Amino acid sequence: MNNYITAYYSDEEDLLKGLKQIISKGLKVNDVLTPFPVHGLDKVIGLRRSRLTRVAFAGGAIGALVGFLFQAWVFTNAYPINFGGKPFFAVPSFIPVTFEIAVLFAAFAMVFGFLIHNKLGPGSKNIIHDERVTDDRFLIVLDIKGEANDKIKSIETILSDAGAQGITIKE
Amino acid sequence: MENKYFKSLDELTIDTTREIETTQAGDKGFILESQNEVKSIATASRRDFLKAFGFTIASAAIASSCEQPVRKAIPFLIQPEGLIPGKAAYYASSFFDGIDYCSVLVKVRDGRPIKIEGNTLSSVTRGGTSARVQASVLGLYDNGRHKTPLLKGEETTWDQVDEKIIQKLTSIKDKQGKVVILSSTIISPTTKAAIAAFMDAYPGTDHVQYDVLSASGILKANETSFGKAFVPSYRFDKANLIVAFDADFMGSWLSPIEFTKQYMQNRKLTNGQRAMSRHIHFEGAMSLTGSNADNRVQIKPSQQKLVLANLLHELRKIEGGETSASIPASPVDIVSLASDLLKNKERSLVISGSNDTQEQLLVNAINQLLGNYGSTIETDIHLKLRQATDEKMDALVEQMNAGEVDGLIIYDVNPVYDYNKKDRFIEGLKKVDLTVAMPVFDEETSAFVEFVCPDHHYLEAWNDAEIKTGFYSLAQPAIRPIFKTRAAQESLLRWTGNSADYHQYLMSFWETQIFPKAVNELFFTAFWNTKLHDGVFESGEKEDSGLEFTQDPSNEVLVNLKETDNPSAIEMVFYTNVSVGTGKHANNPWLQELPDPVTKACWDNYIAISPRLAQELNINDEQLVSVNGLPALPVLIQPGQQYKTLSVALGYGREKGGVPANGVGKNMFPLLTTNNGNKTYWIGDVNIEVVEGTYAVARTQSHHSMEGRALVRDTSLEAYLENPESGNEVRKEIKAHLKSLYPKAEFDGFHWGMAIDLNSCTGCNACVVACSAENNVPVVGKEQVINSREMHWIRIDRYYKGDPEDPELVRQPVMCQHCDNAPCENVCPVAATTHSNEGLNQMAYNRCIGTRYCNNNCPYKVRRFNFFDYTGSDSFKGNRYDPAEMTTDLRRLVLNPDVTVRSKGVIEKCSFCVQRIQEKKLEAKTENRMLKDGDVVPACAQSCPADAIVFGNLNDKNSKVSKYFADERNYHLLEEIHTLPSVGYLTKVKNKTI
Amino acid sequence: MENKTFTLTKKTIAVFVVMIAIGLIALAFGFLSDINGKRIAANLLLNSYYFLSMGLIGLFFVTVHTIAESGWHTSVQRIGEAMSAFIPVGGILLLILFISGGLHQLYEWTDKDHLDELLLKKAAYLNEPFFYLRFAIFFIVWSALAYYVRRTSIALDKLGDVKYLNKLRMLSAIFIVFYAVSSVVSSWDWLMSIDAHWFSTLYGWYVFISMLASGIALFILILFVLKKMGYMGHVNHEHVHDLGKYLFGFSIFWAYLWFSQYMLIWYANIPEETVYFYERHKYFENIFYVNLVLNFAVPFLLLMARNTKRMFTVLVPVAVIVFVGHWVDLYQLIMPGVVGGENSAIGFLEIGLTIGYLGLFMIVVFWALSKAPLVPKNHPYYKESAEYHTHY
Amino acid sequence: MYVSPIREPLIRGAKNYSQVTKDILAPMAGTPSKYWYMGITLAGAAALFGAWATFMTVYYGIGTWGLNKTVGWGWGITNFVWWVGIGHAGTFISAILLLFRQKWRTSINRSAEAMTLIAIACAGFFPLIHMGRLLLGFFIFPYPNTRALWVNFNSPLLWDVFAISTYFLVSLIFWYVGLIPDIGTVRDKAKTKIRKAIYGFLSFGWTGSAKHWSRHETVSLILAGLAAPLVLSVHTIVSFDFATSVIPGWHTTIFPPYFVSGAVFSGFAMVLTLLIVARKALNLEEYITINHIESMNKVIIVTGSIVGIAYITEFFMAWYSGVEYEQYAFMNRAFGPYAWAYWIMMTCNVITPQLFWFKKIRTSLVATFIISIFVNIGMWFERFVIVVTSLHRDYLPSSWTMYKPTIVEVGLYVGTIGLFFTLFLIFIRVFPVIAIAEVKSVLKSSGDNKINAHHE
Repeated sequence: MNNYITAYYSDEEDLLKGLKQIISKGLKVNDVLTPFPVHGLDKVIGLRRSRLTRVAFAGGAIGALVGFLFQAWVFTNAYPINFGGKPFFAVPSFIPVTFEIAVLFAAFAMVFGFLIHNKLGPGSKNIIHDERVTDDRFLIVLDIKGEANDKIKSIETILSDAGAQGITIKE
Repeated sequence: MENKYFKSLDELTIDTTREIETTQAGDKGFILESQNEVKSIATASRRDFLKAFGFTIASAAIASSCEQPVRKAIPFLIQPEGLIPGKAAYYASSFFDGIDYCSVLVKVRDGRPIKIEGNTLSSVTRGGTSARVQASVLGLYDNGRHKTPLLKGEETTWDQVDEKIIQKLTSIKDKQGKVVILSSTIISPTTKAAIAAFMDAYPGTDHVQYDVLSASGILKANETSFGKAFVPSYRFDKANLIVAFDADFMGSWLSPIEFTKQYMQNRKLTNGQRAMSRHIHFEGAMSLTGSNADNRVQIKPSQQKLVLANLLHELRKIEGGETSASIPASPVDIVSLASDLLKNKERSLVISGSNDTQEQLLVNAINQLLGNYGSTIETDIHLKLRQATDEKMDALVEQMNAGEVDGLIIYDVNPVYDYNKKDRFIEGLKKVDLTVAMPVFDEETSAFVEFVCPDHHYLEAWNDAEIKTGFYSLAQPAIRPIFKTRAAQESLLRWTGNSADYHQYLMSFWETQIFPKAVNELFFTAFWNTKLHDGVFESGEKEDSGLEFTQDPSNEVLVNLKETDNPSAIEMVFYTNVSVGTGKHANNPWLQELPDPVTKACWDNYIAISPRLAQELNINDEQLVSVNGLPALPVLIQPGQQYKTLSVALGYGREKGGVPANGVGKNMFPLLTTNNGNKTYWIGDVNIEVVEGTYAVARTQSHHSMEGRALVRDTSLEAYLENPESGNEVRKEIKAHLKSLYPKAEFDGFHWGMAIDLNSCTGCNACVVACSAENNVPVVGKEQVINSREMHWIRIDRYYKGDPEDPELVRQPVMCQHCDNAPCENVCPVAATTHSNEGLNQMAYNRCIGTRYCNNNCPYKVRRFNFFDYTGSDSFKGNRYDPAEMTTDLRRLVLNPDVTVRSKGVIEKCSFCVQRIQEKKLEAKTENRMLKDGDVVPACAQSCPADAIVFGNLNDKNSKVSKYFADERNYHLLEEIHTLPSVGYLTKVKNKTI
Repeated sequence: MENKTFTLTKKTIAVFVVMIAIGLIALAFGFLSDINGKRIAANLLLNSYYFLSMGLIGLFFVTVHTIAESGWHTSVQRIGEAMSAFIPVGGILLLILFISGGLHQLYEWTDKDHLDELLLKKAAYLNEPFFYLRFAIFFIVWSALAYYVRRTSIALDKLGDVKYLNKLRMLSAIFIVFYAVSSVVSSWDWLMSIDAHWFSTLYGWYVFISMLASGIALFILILFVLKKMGYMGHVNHEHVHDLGKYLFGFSIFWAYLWFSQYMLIWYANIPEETVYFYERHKYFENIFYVNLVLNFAVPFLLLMARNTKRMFTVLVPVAVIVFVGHWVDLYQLIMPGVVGGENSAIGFLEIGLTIGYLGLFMIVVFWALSKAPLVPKNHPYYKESAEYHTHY
Repeated sequence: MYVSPIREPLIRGAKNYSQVTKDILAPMAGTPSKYWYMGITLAGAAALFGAWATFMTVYYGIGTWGLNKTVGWGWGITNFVWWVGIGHAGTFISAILLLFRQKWRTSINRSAEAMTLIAIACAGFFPLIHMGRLLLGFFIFPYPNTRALWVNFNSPLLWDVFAISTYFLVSLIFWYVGLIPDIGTVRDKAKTKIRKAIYGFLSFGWTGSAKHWSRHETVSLILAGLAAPLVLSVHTIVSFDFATSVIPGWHTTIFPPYFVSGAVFSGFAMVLTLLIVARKALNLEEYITINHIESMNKVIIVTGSIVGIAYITEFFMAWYSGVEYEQYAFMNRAFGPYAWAYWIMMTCNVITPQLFWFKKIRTSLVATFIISIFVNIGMWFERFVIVVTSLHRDYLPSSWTMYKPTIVEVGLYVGTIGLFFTLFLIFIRVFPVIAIAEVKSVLKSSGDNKINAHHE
């Protein structure tokens, strides 16, 4: 069964121009693989702004609360000890650890969110469509699962009209 | 849910929901709950663990078991009678080492003497001790002790030596030969009786006493003046003006502990006392006593006689009496001194440490003129601590060399080491047929005698003493003899055929000789038991002869007086320091590591030189020099040293003392000379030769100026009387600015505090050793002291003020200040050091991981770090660092089981003797009473002969420490940085003429 | 396409004149009522220092971006230049305050006859001649550099020669170096020496960051006003975003320095330092916390999200709050030392006088803005700024 | 994006994307050079010396060091702070320069971050080894235990534990997240199966998808936003170790920003030292150009000047405070027994970086290299001066002592330097030293051929 059709460009500006053309023809571009983040690509293929920032904020807020409340609990409740005459509820002393834990939680929440969301991770088996994507090729991937052959043909034409090279159909 | 954590293993099985009072004795958890903590028990939670930490400080067993397995545990199958495990017993005893006498209490834990405390029942030493007294308990466990009798150096049995000695004695007796018992001054009446018994049994026997620190000069002068050779009893407490000539009466002269007590009694400004004595000191080297004087005048030792003569001359001139022919002028001005002395007739005291008979005659004449006999000098009470005249010893050695002595029994002296003509002594010894030594420790003399009959250590022995006329004290064993030793007296008796043990002999002597002197005592047993308990008996008897000052040959002395031979000659003074003394204690690691009160050096002797002379001779600190061709010693530049006077300590350079005594310093005894029959402790016209190389002297303090900081505050009496805050004015300013961002700390029960009267502290170091003994403070050895890693929890800071050629010297004992806003507590990441609800700054050694952050942040630098495994408690094997051999099984017996032994990598510091606080709280609680002021006495305060340290509850406004804190003289060290120390210092007041 | 030159209308002038009038009335009220003379002096110092600092921050903004070879700032650099025009005015106001007796009202160390031991030790530094000498140096150099920077910037725009850009860089470097020292020393002189016994090594930087955050807030507000008036059409969301990030970042940085100084003094609790916060805790507790809320909590929470930094609807209120906040910060730096707890209050004098100063400041700034094109379109980096957009 | 034509290009030589990949991957290919082997032998030997010193310290105790009752911290903490400082450049470059949109960071951030991680590892070694009871070091973590003991949250050392470990972890993920696309490149260029498998595993299945890129950029930006205050916080907390105390010379409020500035200063110096060698050795001169060096030198001037102002402020304030202890502490620094260290510090940190005001010097590789070494030395001495000269003479003159390091302490220091270079040498063999994707993303706008780039 044919699942994908791929084609590549070797310059990001050609890619952007081509993509605009392809999308205007009503084709749905499944994915674009590039060696580096191409400026303006998000807009062209209509990607939403990532919401990972919210994950980071949540992580940070939880971290800050956990950090501060834990210290406050230890010093006022579990282990109220006189250190050099300082008050048990020694807020200035709690700030550094609170801050560090907040940052740690935020960073980890976000990075794990990123990896999980993208299905990236050690041993992840994502399909590598073209080994030169990580070098100098800008590959577009279209989903043709279950499409009729003539439809595929027309897609190929649109692609080649849009200046794409190396049009390949893959399983 | 309320968590309650067990504090000791027993509590697991005992009641854990106890609410308020538990009077069940023996429950260890119970120790934790002080009276003021009772109310917190109901809400106890994890805080209890901290208390448990406080307890672990007091519990060696629990603490050490965390780190390593208990290696041996032998239970009491049959519990000894009267022994309560974990509870200390105290036995009264007496210490005398040829320098200090002291009435002591021996603290015994589980059968081991572990600490010496002063006996307050003695009216001689009145609870005071000295460094050597404190350290003497370690002597009991000395690695260098004789363990069995020796015959020609081979171990043998008592039966064998007894048989052989009796054989020899009998043969000497048969040929009417001469036996000599050579001993130190014997102050024990019973011992004297035993010697007498021996002399009876062997009629040709002579008894020669030999003092390493001799008072021959005084004895002979008094023989002339009073017709009897004695040392009188001095009363520093009665003197308003004390003039001392090179007499280190708070360090080594005659009876230092007694004198310190007396001296300080008259110099305290607490309790409303508004007057204090004045003390003028003439000397060449800077001594402990001289450094405490109100005025210190530098003279060479050779000038001393001249100054005394001029003083006498001047006194007579003012008095309008006969004045002898003109005498050479005094090198220092004594005119005003003379008139001051006359203003204090009968209330003054002139003394000289010189061993020159003529000089002592001058002193006698002065005191007679001032009417001091009968008031500040008691002639009807004799001080018996020095009885030897040097001539007798010298004569004995000549006799030995002439082959006139057939038997020599050496008791408690080590002449092969400390006699100035030791070669001659050794030669003589070879000509003696029977040579017996009865030492406690393996020492130089032991190697030259045929028989070594080891004596008990004084803590194992029965004995008695008559310190002064009518002042008796007893010594009793605090432990069974550790080795196969036998009391020397018993040996003497045994050789006469008397097989009584010395205990019986002593009791019967007391029954017949001493008991009759007691008034109002009916039964001897009761008398004996009370006196043994008290340790002392004061009969009130007086001497009946030699009371009158009859002869005054001082005019002859004046007439024959010559100008000092060579004013440019360099002279050298020999002194004994407060640590190793005459060298008898050289194998005591605590004493070896004890910094000298003046130089702050330890582990060596060295030649002190004045800064000016050092500059002239182009000698730097620690340069090696040789004096009169003797082995080279390093030089130490000493401010306040007389320009042309060198000084060096005796008592070093032991060869057969064991570790650590051997090879520490050089023996200076051979340099002593004899003049007019008396040993002279100085020599004139010495020859200094610079030797290649330098030698590092271990010093615990290397910076000697306060840099203008108000650390030790002092003033003069005059200014003090005008304004009690004088010298301490800055405090008002500081207090006005003490603003804190923290809530004010409340300590609802106890708030422990300590006050130190700088006016009283002499710097004698007794507290330092007492602290080491009480708290198992490790000895680190010379090299680590050079690396500034000594471990003492209390140190005595010493600063010079003013002109380096003639500085004033001030001292300040510094221990953990137990700050209520302690910078150290804040920074410990693992909460190993915290503040207790009684204001103590506590250390949980178990919790410490050794970041040393607390140490850095301590402004007082009182925290000490275990840089190595000093105690053998590390979990690694084979890395122990113990150059002084303090961790041998024998020496470890001295460890206080109430205090954890710290492992490598742990910080430690003064705990205000928390184990003593807890003990006393427990005691009060079992007795169902409140703690009284003065119940808790930390080791340092207990040991102090000057009563400089006061400890108590600051929350109790009537406690002594609170009163000290309210004194205008009180201040806190570095108060301006708001550490809120619990230690206060009272300004030092000098009665000096400005 | 753009309204590239700013014209100062009579209406605008009228608004500012009214503000100035309010200020003068407040001052007159201060003198006529029984308000403590120290309080008046303190208010004059507060506002003179505050607005002088705003001028300096304007200059700092321009110069620091110039030497950092930044491009985006060129769109808004005229605002910074215009703010710097207030430097001479502010300096003169400060000088008048000092020489008209304010110096003795403000600084106890000027009372030469009643110096305690500690102040005597400091007299080598804290004495009037030296104080005025330092004042003169700062004032002259700042004013001169403000003048030359602006002149060079306009010349660069007019002629577009890279040579002027290099000259501008040189001047900027000189100003940055001089300001690095003078901002710190002037804050010691004019503010820290009020509490003459007290000291803190961080003080100078703390005051600088406070003024920087506030200066950015004022910058945003001026930009907003100009936009409302129909100018600055070339400034897009990206520029605003950058300014918003500055406001956010510097507010956090201010909090960081505030915390560093407070925590260290609180922690060590050494009386020679704690006395400062002791007074502020005791008499100014509300101000103490309000200060933190206005200057840290508000900008931190409201500007954390990306969008709020780009929208004037949030950014402007936050900028107003921060601007007021740092006025409060300055208030708690000055008042406890000069006026003391009992006599301090925020009343008509404080509010009116500040309005007056603001009016004066704005009139100077708008006058300066009207003297040169708003868009430096010949600046070599201007095109970078004009096409400024990111995909972040 | 438009870039003004008067700006200098960041990448030299007319490169295309493929060329960039090839150039940057070149150092990882083939067998290592003779010099690489020599380097790693030398570095390994130094690390072994450190291992010996570590054994001595742990087995015999801290007594093998030169510390004493007064100076509780010496070389150990000096080295700790020095290494932490060096560990600030990487994250500073990646995070703060990213936030400020400084494009020149792209060529150097990868290796600077790697250097950061290695330096933090070296730094973290010192607080551990300098514990008296290392084996019980775990006490420092607030873990629940049967005794219900907790730690002291007041202690700056505890804050350090949190700060350093957070910093290490966040830097690590920041670095790795940035590395993932480049590992993808390595994977796809790998020739052998094993290599492909290993890098395939490490690449986390990176495909270069636009969605991934979009999120990757967001993550990078937010991580940068988090890492920026984190960088400040780490050295701030390190400075708290000293500044919270009551010791004159330690307790001063300026420490937090001044330490951070000093850290960036020393970190950039170390980056310069390394990169000036690396760019030559690895043939990356076209990527790490004189421009990069010059930009870094400018950062050196700024941070060096801030440090200089802080020095002078401290000195002035010590006088101005009128506090005798403060005054003495600073006089002692400048004229006391350790004055030589102070003047080395002043010379290296305050005077030498000012030479960078001259364009000729800041664009000279030789001069930069020498000055960067000077700064490394100077910053080491700064910490030595702060740690040792403040401690050795504090409040009570009775306790004043001198401190002299021992061979064991030297061993520990040399050991960490050995470890640092060993790990760095391994790093350049296993990972691309320049962020390939990031360089590609600025190639068009800032490459040599940018003038040809058409842009409307």
